[in-house]
Amino acid sequence: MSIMSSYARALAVQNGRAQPVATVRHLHLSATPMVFIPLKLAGEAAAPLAALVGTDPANPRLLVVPQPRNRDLRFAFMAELAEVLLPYIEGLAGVTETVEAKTPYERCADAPQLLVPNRGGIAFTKLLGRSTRFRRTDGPYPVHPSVPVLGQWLTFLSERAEYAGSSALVSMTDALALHWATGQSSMEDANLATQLAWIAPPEGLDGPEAALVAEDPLTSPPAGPETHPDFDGQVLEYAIQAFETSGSAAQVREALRSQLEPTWTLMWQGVRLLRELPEAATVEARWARDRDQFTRETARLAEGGFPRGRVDGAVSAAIRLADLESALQAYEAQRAFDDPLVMIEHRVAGKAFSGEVVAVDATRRIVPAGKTRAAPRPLVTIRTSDPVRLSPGRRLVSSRNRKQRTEIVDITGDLVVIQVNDQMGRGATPAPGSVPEVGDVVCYAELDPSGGQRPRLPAGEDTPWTHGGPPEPYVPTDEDAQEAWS
Amino acid sequence: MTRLDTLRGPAEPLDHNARTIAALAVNPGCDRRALLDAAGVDKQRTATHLGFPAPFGQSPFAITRAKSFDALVKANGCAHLLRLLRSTLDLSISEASYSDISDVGGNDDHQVRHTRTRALLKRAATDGDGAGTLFDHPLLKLTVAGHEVYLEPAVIAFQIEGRFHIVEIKSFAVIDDQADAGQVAAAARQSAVYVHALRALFTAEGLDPGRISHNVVLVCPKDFANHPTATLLDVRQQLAALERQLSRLTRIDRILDELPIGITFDLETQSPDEVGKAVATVGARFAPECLASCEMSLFCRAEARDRESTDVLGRAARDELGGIESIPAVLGLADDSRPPSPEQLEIAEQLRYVRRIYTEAVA
Amino acid sequence: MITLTPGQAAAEATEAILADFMGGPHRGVIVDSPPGAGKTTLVVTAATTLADSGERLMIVAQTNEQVDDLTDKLATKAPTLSIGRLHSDGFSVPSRVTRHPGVTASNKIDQVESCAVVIATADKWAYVSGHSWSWAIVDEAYQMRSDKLLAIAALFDRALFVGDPGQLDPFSVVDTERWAGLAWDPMQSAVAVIGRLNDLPVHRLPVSWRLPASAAPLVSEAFYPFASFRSGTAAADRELQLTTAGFPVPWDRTLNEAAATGWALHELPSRHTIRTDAEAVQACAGLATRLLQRGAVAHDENGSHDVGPDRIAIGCAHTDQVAAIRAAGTPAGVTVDTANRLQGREYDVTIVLHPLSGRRDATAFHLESGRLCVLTSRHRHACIVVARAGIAELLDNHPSTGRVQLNVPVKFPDGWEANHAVLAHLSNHRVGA
Amino acid sequence: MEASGIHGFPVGPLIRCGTVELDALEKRIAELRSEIRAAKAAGEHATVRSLRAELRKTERAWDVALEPEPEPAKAPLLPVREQVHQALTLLGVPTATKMIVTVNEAFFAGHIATSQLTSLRRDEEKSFRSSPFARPYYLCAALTSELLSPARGLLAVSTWPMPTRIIGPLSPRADFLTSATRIAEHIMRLTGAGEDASPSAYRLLTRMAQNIPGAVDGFDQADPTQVIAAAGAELAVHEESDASHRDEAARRAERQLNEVRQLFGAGLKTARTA
Repeated sequence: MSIMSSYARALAVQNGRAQPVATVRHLHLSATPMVFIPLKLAGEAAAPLAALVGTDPANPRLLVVPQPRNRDLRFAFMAELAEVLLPYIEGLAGVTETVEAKTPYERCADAPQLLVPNRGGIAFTKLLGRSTRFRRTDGPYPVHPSVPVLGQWLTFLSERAEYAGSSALVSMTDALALHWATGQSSMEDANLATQLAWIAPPEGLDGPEAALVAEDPLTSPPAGPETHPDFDGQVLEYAIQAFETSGSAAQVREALRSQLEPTWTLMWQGVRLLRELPEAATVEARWARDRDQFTRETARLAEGGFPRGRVDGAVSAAIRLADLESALQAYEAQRAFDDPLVMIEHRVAGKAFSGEVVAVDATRRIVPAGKTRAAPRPLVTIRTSDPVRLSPGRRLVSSRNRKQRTEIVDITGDLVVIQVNDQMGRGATPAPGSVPEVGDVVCYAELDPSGGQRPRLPAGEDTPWTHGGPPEPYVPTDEDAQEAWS
Repeated sequence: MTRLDTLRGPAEPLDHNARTIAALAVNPGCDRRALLDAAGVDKQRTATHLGFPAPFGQSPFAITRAKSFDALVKANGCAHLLRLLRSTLDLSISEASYSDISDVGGNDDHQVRHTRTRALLKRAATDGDGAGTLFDHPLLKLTVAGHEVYLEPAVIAFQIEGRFHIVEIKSFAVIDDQADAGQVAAAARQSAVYVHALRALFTAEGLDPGRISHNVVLVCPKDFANHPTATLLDVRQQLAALERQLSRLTRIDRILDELPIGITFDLETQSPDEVGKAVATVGARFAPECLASCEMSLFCRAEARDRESTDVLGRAARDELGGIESIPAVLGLADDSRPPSPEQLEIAEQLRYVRRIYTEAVA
Repeated sequence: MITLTPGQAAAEATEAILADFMGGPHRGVIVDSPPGAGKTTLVVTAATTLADSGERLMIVAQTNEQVDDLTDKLATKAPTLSIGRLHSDGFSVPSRVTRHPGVTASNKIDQVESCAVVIATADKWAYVSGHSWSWAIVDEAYQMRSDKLLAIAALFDRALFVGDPGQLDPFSVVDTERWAGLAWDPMQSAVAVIGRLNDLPVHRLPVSWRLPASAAPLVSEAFYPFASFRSGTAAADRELQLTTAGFPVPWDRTLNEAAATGWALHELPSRHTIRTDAEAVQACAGLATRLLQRGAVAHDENGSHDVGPDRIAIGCAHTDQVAAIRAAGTPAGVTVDTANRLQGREYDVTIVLHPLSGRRDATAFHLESGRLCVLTSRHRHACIVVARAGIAELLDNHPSTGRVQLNVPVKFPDGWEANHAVLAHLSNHRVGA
Repeated sequence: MEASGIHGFPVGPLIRCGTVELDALEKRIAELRSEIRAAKAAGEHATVRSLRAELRKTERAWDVALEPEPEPAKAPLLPVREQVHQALTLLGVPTATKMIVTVNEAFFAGHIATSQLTSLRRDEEKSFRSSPFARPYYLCAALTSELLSPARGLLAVSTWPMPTRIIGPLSPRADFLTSATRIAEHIMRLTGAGEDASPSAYRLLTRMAQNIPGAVDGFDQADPTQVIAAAGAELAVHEESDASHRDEAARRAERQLNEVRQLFGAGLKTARTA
């Protein structure tokens, strides 16, 4: 949130329609995304109730648990979900490409993309993964062999979703909020129906009118995973009773279909809206990271990898934190350099500025700190009307060369002087084009798209005494597998 | 008849419980909510009367689940609970006594139960060992805004070596030792109400209120099973907030003083329009967060939308817009169609700048 | 109980810490040090004591500035000690460090390894491997994130962790609850993790030598409710004298109040503003200017000196406020910075832009008790708080609906309560503008 | 997914009627429900009432259309009160209805719905009042030790000694330990006789054992001997204090209460005046 997005929200109220806060699409959108709308039973931790799932807008598959308190039926549901998801995921693992690197390696040409309606959908996907990945296919409470495999994949996808810029498991409301500011609060934007009403109101209605209509649970049932309490009390309870007495799941199916289908339509409307935006420059590179991770997970599972433990150990937690921070830092920077509308946030905050180059001292050479020989360190003076809140010494990156390191030397009035530190070739003077020229319009920001470095950490088995010493290596136990699921 | 009774009309005042008292801390800046609560007005009914029924409710599945989990924990002489207390608080094997105060010999009158609660707890506190371990459904009393209210008890009081704890049974799951932070926070606020009330009872009986622990025993289902697990929950911060909120309830008088004479929210005699006008005379402090917790929230939101208030955009947005109250004012300052007052000069300059670069970038 | 003088109490505490560290059975000893309680003195004493007995020692601090300060002090106290100042490539070591003949500065561990004491930032230490020390001192350990300690913990056998528990917690840009409740949650401070996973003795320094008698009780009560401390000086030991008389205008009245009592609340009319509230910013800069114009002289236990610009700091919550105050005519030489960057610093007079001034709603950021604690505990003589009226109401209206995670120790003090405590005290020193 | 019955009876043959008719009814039911919700939201109470009536009618028609096969004749061998008596005799202590149902299912393959037990105590009291001691036993109340009032939710047998039917502060725990012991003993009796107890009997014992210190290891199935030893050890701790409490109250009950009240408990008034 910033004054820019708040201004855009105010503008949306005035115009009766959501306003753009991005000019390009900042996430990858698969040609065949898997839309997954799960529902859970109220009051239970992770009792699946139903799901509408599929890659074809015209042909969703409805899965239900006619009596959600029955564990056998729940696992039957998970096995059926596996029937839909595993062929999709495993099919994508089959096609690989060779990545030209220092040591060339194979990478999956595509990776699964799951779209859920909201953050609740991501959290529930994670819970479903947690509750199934430890299950066994033998022993006291056996499940179908596909269930623990599905659990592993759902865990993988929900863990990917923690990384900024990953498109493996995406919440639609978050994806839309990244590109549009509505005239309602960000809290209300978590309601897919009202959010879309502001972004693309139906004919004859403006955003606020459409949003009011979309708030009616009769026309727009909740997008899950929670169902509406009135639906539970007035419809679902009877339908489940009917199943209990008759053994027919028909009423439950119809009831749940009525709750899921409107959201299904909204999900694909969201997909269409996002598709209309051109893809941002760095999306492909971030999707490649998703594909890398997908390739690794495929290999790990192929080698019979254990399900991920319940919690991270001290070292793996520290490594993950460093990776999450680096992913977030890189993503924020890339998004800003990809999109002038996003860069505004940083310009308003004084961490970035845009302006015209008014002077260049290209031949300047100095002896840098810690060095003995003089090296080219050109100075570039930029005139800007932005409220710059940076001080000399701060390191900046520009949109014209995201790898070049520069730092602020002086700020006087509306003139900012920066010094270019590298990426100028090996010669005594900067290579042509490596330094901006007078008249260029440039944008510099205190943002680092490279994501920074991860500190060296000990191996898990070398965890020092300060952090509790080496942990017991994780091996799945009977207890994990038998954990009653009632 | 007090001024508050007049406001409510002939309807019975709504009973307070730990949940409603804990809710005092949810939006303490809202005069409207404070007044309706103090008068015991049924906000749910009022909102429906006004045509803005509350946007939330409770699923019958959740209610059933909560009841059955509660019964499970207490079944067989609190067998699960004793196991948990033995492992988390080192309760000795010999401490296993259980007294149920949900009625007294078949009489469930509040006063009778409260008297019995006091007697049993006092005996347990003074007689020492063996004078009682578990007390189910203790009926506690609390002074709220000068009125004594009974707290419908959903907890167990528990004694170990002279220290008393509140045991709160909740049906949300604790998965890998973590639970939904919002639900835990709500449980902590409610437990704090009981801790506070129990301390008040001890003080009134001349006992040391410090013997009531600020560590509450939270009992929840573990992972995906029904198996109960216990976690200690430190509610000192919630207690401090509660005590401060209770001490502030006197400001109701200030709100009442500002009300027009003869105003009433009586649903029986007043039309929705009249009640709406009456409610509107008391200022609300709407924020989108209200939608999750206050029965009146949709009414207040509609009011804020009519006023084109920046409140509808959320607290953070309003702060970023320099505290300007209305959306037209924001946009008017941004496009220079509205002259800024002296105190708006800075925000106006920022808004003009934002508008300029935003328009450039969108174009 | 015999009442000890502050000096005796502090000496006793130091002695107990050193005995526990060097002779006790534990691999680690934690020392909680309130503001200005002689933390650096303790580190220097411990280092020289160890070096005197022929032990090799590594010292870890969190920023280059802290490392340089510590190196300078250590070398001043023990000129014959060989000290290695390990730094990163491209860093220029300031002259206050290089002027000491005992100090060797290098970016290569091999060049300084033979020194009796090697000192570097935690970040730099993380790149050292294949070396080890029997002893380590970790300074500002409460500011250190636990993953940073994880990266260097293999370098030492035993360590003394010294820091101020009341200051700002370490920070991550990532907002995740993934590790909530785990004892080794990497987003906690290093001290929190070692304390939860090891049964270590915790000592505390009982006397603040910085905070005057007017400030120590309030700061102790508001921010250190379970680890109280006292001032090392009596009220009569410190005096802030304004050598020229003021005018009966708010700025001067505020300065008079601060000089006379050690505190002043410069209160502007209630209003919701943007963060860089021009009036408040102007007041901060103006108060600093007037203070210099009126020729403040500080008298303390060490003598008297003029309060120059280098002895004055202006503190606030956000970087844009820093920029605005700097641009508003703040006299050259006066430090203007955020709470984060003022941690560990000391001035004669501080001027604080209250984090909640002009806000309509408080956020967790504004309420973080460490922020206010840092801002109100940097001064030796007086602290002036600039704020708009209405903060008490804002605090009362703050919804206490924060999220609660299981198995996460409750943090004390609660920011909300600490803010109320400070505000209640300041209301006795209010000067309306 | 094939629908599978959850009570063990097959589902297939139940759906025999014309699916067309069923579909139409289901569609109508769904329509009615949403109409009811809409009417409720609009506050049209009269419409809601008439719609509800129609909904109930349609639901009945749907039930009929399904033509469910009559449940296989699993006629209980014994009347309900005798099944309860059987379970209580096994347990030997005042017991809550839910536990009675579970024990009856686990050991006697019986079937009682909890709802069948709600009025049981009242019926027994009526019968006793009209002709005292006409039956060999009555299912009666357990009495609270202090007020001698009926203890909530517990059933007991009239032929038990008075102290057994008293519930003092330690009795819930002592009785739980006793019932665990009795269940374990019964399982051993069955295995000793060359039979074996049902899996649900073992599950019940294991669940109880998990709440008795030392009665079971981890997630294993409980061993009856170990349960008896562990429950006995804890029981020894409570026994004396519990028994003295119960004996004292029993003496008081026998002294103060008439025959009906000795079995079915004193009201608050009686206890106070007593």
